[in-house]
Amino acid sequence: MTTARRGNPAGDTVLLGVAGLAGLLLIIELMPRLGLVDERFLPPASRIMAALAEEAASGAFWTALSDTLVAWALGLAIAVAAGVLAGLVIGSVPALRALTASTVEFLRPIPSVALIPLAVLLYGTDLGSTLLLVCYAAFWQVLVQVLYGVADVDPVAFETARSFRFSAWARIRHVLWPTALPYVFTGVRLAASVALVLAITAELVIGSPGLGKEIAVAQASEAVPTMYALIVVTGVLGVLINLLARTGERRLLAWHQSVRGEVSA
Amino acid sequence: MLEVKGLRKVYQSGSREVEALRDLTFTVENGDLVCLVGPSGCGKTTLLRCLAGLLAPTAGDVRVDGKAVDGPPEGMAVVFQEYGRSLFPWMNVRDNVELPLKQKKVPKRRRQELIEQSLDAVGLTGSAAAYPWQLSGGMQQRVAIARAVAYEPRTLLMDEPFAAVDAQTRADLEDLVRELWKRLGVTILFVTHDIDESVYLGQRVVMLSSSPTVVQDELLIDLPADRDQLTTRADPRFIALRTRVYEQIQAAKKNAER
Amino acid sequence: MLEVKGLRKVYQSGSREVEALRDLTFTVENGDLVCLVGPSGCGKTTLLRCLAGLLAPTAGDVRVDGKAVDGPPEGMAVVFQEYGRSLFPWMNVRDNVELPLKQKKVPKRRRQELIEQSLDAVGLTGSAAAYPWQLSGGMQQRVAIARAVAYEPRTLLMDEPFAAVDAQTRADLEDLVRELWKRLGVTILFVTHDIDESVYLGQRVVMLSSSPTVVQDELLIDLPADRDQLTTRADPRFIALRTRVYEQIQAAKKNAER
Amino acid sequence: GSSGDSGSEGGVDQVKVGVIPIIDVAPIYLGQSKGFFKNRNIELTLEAGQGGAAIVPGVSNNQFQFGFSNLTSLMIAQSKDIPIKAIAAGVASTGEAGKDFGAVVVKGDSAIKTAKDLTGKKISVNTLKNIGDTVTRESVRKAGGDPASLNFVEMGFPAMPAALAEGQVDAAWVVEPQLSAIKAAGGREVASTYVDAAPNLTVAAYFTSQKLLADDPDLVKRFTEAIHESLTYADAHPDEVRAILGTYTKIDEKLRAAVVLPKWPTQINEASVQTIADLGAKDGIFTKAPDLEKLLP
Amino acid sequence: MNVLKKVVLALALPAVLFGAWWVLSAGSESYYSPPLSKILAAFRTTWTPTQLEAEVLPSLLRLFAGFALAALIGVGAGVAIGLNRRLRAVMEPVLEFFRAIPPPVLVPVIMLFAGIGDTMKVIVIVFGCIWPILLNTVEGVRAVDSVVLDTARSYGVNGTARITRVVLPSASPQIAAGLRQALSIAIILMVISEMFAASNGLGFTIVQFQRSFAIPEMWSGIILLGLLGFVLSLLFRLAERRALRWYEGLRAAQRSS
Ligand SMILES: Nc1ncnc2c1ncn2[C@@H]1O[C@H](COP(=O)(O)OP(=O)(O)OP(=O)(O)O)[C@@H](O)[C@H]1O
Ligand SMILES: Nc1ncnc2c1ncn2[C@@H]1O[C@H](COP(=O)(O)OP(=O)(O)OP(=O)(O)O)[C@@H](O)[C@H]1O
Ligand SMILES: [Mg+2]
Ligand SMILES: [Mg+2]
Repeated sequence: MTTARRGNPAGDTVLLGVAGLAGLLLIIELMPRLGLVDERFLPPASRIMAALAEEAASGAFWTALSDTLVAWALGLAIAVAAGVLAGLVIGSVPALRALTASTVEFLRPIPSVALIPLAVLLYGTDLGSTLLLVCYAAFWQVLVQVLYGVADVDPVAFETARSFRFSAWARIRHVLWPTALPYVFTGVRLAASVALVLAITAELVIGSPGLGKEIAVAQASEAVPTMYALIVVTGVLGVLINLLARTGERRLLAWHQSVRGEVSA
Repeated sequence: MLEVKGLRKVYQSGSREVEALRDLTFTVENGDLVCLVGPSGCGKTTLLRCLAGLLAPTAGDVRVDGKAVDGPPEGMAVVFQEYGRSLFPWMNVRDNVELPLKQKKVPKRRRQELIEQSLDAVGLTGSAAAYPWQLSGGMQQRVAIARAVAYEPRTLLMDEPFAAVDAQTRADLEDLVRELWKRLGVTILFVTHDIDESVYLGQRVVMLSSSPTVVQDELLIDLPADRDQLTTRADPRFIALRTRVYEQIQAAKKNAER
Repeated sequence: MLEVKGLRKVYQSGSREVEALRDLTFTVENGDLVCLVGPSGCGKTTLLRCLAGLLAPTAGDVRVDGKAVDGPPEGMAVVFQEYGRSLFPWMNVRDNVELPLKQKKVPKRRRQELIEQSLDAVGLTGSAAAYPWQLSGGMQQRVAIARAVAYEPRTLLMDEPFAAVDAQTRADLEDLVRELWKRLGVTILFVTHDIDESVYLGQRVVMLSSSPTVVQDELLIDLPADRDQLTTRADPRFIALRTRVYEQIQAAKKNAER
Repeated sequence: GSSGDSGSEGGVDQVKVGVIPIIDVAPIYLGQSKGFFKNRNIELTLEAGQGGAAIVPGVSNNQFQFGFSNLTSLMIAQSKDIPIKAIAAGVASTGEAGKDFGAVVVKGDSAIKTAKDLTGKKISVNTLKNIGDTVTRESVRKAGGDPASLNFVEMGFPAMPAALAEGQVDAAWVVEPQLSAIKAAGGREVASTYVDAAPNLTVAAYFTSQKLLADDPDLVKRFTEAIHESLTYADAHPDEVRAILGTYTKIDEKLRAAVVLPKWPTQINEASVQTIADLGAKDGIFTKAPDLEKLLP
Repeated sequence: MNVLKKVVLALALPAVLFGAWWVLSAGSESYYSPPLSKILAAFRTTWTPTQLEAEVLPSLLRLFAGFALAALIGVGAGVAIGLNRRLRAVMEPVLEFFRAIPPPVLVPVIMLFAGIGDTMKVIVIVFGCIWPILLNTVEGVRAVDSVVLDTARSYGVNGTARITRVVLPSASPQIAAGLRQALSIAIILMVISEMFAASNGLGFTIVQFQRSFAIPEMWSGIILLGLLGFVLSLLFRLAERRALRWYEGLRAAQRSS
């Protein structure tokens, strides 16, 4: 039922979201306090926050954070550009799609972590090896979403474009791309967090500088609250990245059912 | 010129096989305005899609200006029956109309003119900034018509383009089509299930039988070239012609039922 | 009984604000068959969606059987104008018709009966196993009608249900609606833009003005209850009534243009 | 990378060393801060890697000029003919039972009292088929238990305190700082595995590639000297070691004061390495016996 | 004929790529990229049937359990979240929070609650691969056509029927996209989960090979992983074809030109 909407919907959403996060914090605070878990291994939220404040006061933390963000942003940008391009091309040429399908399926499940020796071999512990892993993992997320998106194009819309003799490029630009856009958005959101996960994992495992390495050091140093504090930072990064993606989505997909439905139904 | 010779189309999806068109042959001369009538599901849309180069026939020959059709021919515009899905929901009305013109590389100034004129002609001047899904069904259909009109095609295929508009608007649009046809000398193939409309609009009416679909009959509409809603529709000749079409369609239906 | 009192609906999306309905008041008694006519884009679909409880009015009151509408009322069936989108593409024709019956907990045997009867009535006996997207536009629209008919509603709302079907089928379906109405005593609100159709079908015709939309006029159709396509349409009273409706609508349009 | 060429630029060599940021490598950090490398015209960059799996390929591919790894990993690599060469000891056992930097621990209330009781139990090690299971087996063997019956599971050292406390493993083979943390929480040491395995066991070593050794023996020589100096200095100044830990790890002050520091001799105890190699061969860690001649300096 | 063509198409590119690999690596001296011939030889000796049963079967069982669980939870929660704007507003930041945390760092936490057995590994798989399913379900549910929803409502199709007969089928193409993404992530996580407290499994074996510098064997494991992914995705494709016949028909119906 379409009830008249009260208040500012955007503000509403933010408020509810903050409430959700507050609930999570409360659970983490209460679990060790009530003795559900040993607080040596999962300290209460307040102690994690204290450790976080301590970290935030150190310069090393901010350097690590920016290292991670640079690796993430670069890797994601490359993966999204390559994924969208490859997806549109492969998706709109059926022969290409048939030809590449098996290879895509073969390469996709190869875990980035299995590529670590290769990455180290090529780039040592430089940014390059993190980037390689990030790009490899994020690329497939985008590619597959774009392929599904392209397949979802409305035949009538597509034929309209064909009948007006749109060039191949115009068909992609004006019909395939807008249709695939919602899928691309989901793909980018998936890829953004996979890229973050991989950036941190790579730092964790290879030891290139960044939050992941800090987490590894904290773990190895038996500094449990600090480790959780750093994990919280990665989570918060994820929330912020999603917020960014959502804002972009609301602007670019105002015409789409999923967004306009928010308003009218 | 549109030539259709021995056209046959069988849809096959899984085990289900539908012979939508059995054997169609007819011609539309350059500058003609031909109406196509036939019962629901007889294959009118299928025929149009074959002509527009959007569907490969199972057998037979389709030519536009002497060239075999193997993709959408140049200078052709199509108004689809599924008007709602043929508009791009991510563009507003103006952009929907403008995009094909851009594709045709019409200069900017001229584009503005064409968009304004065509939206005006279908009575949507005020809605240029709206998105298709903010419009009523009839308004959407009129956007699709405006888009085709603005394109200034040499050949225009229209698939039940007035199904969703009210009687008055419909009459206006009918006159718009005839005026356009006379002014620009376009070739028009107009699919409708409204018999009066087909007689009022066309120079010729092609009647299709129900499936298995063949051309049931063709009728030359020998009404004066200047037609108007009141006098033409009251003309005894008009009434005779419409009765004739009606009878043929009834006969086609009977045939099918037997 | 359907009661609409002071109904107002304003669409708001971003900065665009459209007053689709300004102030509507009318009633449809139980067992009535009322036709609603009005120019394209005047708000007929909007009104129907408010009645069906699918859209909350901006102001005013909508009641079905005395109860304020705040969700789809029981025993009501709607035939949507967007027939293509209202069928579920993942179900074949039979399942599309059957699903609402299952929801109503109609026993299996009876369901089969209802499905067969209704598909028969719209002339789609052979297409029960086809998917909607394998059907022509007109056939899809008939599936939507069959679904509503099989549902045996107490109230039936139909939004331009015959827009995509050919003249002959349309005549048949018009008679089907009247027969159904007489046999089952349902309350029907029928939206159309075809003036002849509104007069032929209705007991009463409600005419809407163009936007800002109000009730322009109401007309009692004092034709005999037994109507048939040939004699009724030739009846001078019929012609007088249709002229009356036509004039009102013209007047409404003029008003709007001024 | 540009750092890949170890050629001198203005007499200073850019050197990258792959290390694991744990207590064991404190001397190189200390040496760096003391200027032992600068003195020898070496500009040192320490890159943190996680275990031999990441560092050995880096060194053999000249991404790192030197690396730090435990000797079992180095022997495995050597047995696969990867051309590496140990140049200096990395870290060694203290040789005192109960006061070493690595041990097998159990929960305070565990029924396991001695290494013999470990028979048939579930024991966590950081890496399977590596030095951890070799030395633990040896402890059990020496105590008269059945080394073949041990049930090893692999998990990172940081996860072990929790796993032990939650009873997910019966015993854990850990090193500092986890060892002190577990003991502080009531855990009990049941075997000083390094001590049991061999006297004054050399656990890890610094190494380089055969190629660098051939191409730039002078650099290797200077680096080795600097490392030796660092090791000696660290061994003699435990307080400075505890202080430098605060810079590259996050071990808090209390724990830093409590941890048992290892020994940092300069020479690799070849006999102990041979023992480990033999034990490893017995347990099937090597497919081919490592050639210690080729590996050790 | 048709099948033959499909098989040829599917094999053409892999054949070319493998050929290129063979040629390029033939004279390789590097320890880390040995000649393909050596890798294939290692493949034959390493992956014997007994070895497959001992290492791959347990992995597969965990993989299936994790994937099935993720599908169940992901679709269930996705429908609820997609349908309810408020729930979505509350849950989204929390979910995004967890989504951004790398599974490897969460393993210790999961171990706190689930121990170190198969349960832990299954949870790790679920935790990593649920996101594409959840996200796609949410988006798919949000995008259900308004006319479809109105139709369902006005005919009293609500409750479970609304979800199972209308919302889910309508969102199913997008859910399928999510499931497909999740499948390959599940394989990746199968490997990652076996890096912790494992004693058997494909991922475990590959990591062991890597650690013991058995490089050709490691590459053969990676190839096996790729093959596994390929076969699983083929099976998935078959299932998808069946379940989404209407959708493919709908799209193909008008693309026959
Ligand atoms: N994609 C398809 N797959 C299978 N059958 C189809 C398909 N499209 C159309 N048909 C069948 O072909 C026949 C002709 O369909 P078509 O859409 O051409 O009819 P039409 O004359 O345009 O009807 P209407 O006036 O109702 O729009 C119908 O029987 C329909 O069921
Ligand atoms: N979702 C929407 N957002 C904004 N404006 C809308 C929306 N839906 C309808 N409108 C506007 O409301 C007015 C009435 O639309 P409605 O669909 O009710 O007309 P209608 O009488 O059914 O027309 P038709 O006969 O052409 O179907 C139109 O001006 C339309 O542009
Ligand atoms: Mg049609
Ligand atoms: Mg309408």
